Amino acid sequence: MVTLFGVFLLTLLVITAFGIVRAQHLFVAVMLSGIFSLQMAAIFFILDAADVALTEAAVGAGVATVLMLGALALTDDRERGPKRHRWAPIVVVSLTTLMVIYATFDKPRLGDPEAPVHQHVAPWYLEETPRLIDIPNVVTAILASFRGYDTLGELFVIFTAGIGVLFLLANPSKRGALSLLPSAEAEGLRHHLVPRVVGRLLVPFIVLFGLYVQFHGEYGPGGGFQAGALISAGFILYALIEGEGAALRAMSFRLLRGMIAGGALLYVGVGLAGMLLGGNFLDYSVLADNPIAGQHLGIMLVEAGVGLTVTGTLLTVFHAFAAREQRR
Amino acid sequence: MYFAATIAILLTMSLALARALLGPTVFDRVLAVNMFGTKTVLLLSVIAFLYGRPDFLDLALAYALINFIGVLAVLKFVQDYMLRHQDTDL
Amino acid sequence: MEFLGLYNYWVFAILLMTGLYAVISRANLIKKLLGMTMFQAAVFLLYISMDKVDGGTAPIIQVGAVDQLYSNPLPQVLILTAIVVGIATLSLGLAIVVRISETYGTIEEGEIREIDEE
Amino acid sequence: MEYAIDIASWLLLIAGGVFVFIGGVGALRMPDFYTRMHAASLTDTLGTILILLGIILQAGLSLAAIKLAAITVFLLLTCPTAAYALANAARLSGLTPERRVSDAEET
Repeated sequence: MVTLFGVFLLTLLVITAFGIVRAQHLFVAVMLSGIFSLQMAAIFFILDAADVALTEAAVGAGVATVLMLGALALTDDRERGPKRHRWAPIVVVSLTTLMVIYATFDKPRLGDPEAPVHQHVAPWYLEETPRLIDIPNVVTAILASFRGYDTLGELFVIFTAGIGVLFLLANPSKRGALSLLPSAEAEGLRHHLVPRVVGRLLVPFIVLFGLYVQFHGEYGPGGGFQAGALISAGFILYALIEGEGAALRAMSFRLLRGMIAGGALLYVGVGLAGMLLGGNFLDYSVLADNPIAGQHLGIMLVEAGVGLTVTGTLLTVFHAFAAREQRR
Repeated sequence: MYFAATIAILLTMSLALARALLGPTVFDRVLAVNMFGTKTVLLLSVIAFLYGRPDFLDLALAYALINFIGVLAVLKFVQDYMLRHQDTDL
Repeated sequence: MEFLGLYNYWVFAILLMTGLYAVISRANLIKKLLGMTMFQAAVFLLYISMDKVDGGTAPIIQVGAVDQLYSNPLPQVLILTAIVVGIATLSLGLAIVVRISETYGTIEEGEIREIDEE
Repeated sequence: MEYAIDIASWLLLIAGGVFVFIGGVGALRMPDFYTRMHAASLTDTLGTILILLGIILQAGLSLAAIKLAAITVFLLLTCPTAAYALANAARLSGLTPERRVSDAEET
């Protein structure tokens, strides 16, 4: 029965995708991609991926729409190119779709326990996590400990993207340093009473929930990536209702920059500390007296580093778009 | 009995999607997104119990907390848009 | 029910190619970025579809559960980080589009090429 | 006692499902934007409360029940706010409610 629910949602997903491609008005396309993200989160949840669904929820609902709208405000909200559909791409794309579908007939069906993907390394992770790391959430264990290198690489991609956006959009100040120039006229929605009262009430809860997700990530769905997106959603809400100036006073650009670099440094630092104490890079078992306590400490610090960098990057990007808007 | 509620929610989701695709104004689409958001919160809570893993309610809680940020962003977008182009409709 | 076992992968194929269609045939740069996001989402769907095990539950080990099957945690780890990386790269792409729009006054591919050729 | 709670929660879930569905139909069938918003937000709130209450009864006294109660409270705060913001945005952009009925009365 739940499989049928999944099939239904997947069908809706395809319809939404066609809608996004067809929409001439980019604002409409952005709204439809909001629906797309909600459907993706529900499908992830049905497919047993609670952590992934939480990430999609935090990113898709809180950050993605706001960023896309910020970009639309700076460019053009309508597609002005030729409206006709060209035949060559349609033919190529349809043929490729049929080929990919033909290729799927060799794949094991959904949920097959005999599928090759479940045979090799995954059972090892599931069996050894309680013994080696002893935290309930296997996803967090793999993310932060077993595949720590991989996550470090991902973190540096986010770090680089944040720096890149700053170089492209932030305004050079007098001394040549980049800044985000909060201007006095940035009102936000300050004269709308209802969103302001409710928003001010909710911001602390969102940040608190973000911190819960950050530090509860070893026991339930959560971790640095989700928490970073949630906390930045909270501050974006604050910036929307009180104006960017107020948000930058609460969390200054300097602090955000420090968070972006500090999170990545914390991650690398934990790895180096492991090396100094006689283990390998990102080997946490040497961090404390017994290996399991060391793993717990290492995972907590690494997740904190991830959370700092993600929060810093997403908020910096948001402020960069918003500050650009006011300069026009 | 969770199934009945799930089916009702899924049907409502498809109705909301129809509204999002039909329009006609852009605000109808924003309304549909918002409806879809609350329906997703319900769907996630119901399915968490259907699966017997109530500890996954965190997800629904996350959506309940931050789903309306998108609508506030739309309000701000429209407000700025009307300031800039006073003559044209969105 | 048996024939629905591959439905996820068919949807993956359709989404992938719909995203590709938006990238290669639409002239608007933001539309291209949306197509890219959709392409990305299709890949996420492929990975997450592979993690499901019949009768399994999310890979968070429950206290006291014996002989409980768990879904495969590895694809989830890969996709979890990829989603956040996706939004970071999307914002970088949007920043480039904003700068293009400020320099050329348009975000349509054809018009940008015309201005370049002048 | 068990049965009573089960039956109560089933009734709540079914009633909630019906209300949610009515809200969806209203959002699809009403003639203009403001009436659609009215249909969607009003029945949405009631349907949401009923469904979540139904699940709370099933959850009993546990952490899950507290989380569900929190979800209910947050939805009750955010849904009307979103509706306010949306109506405000629509009004700002110059969208006026259709007045077909009163026009017909005048002529």
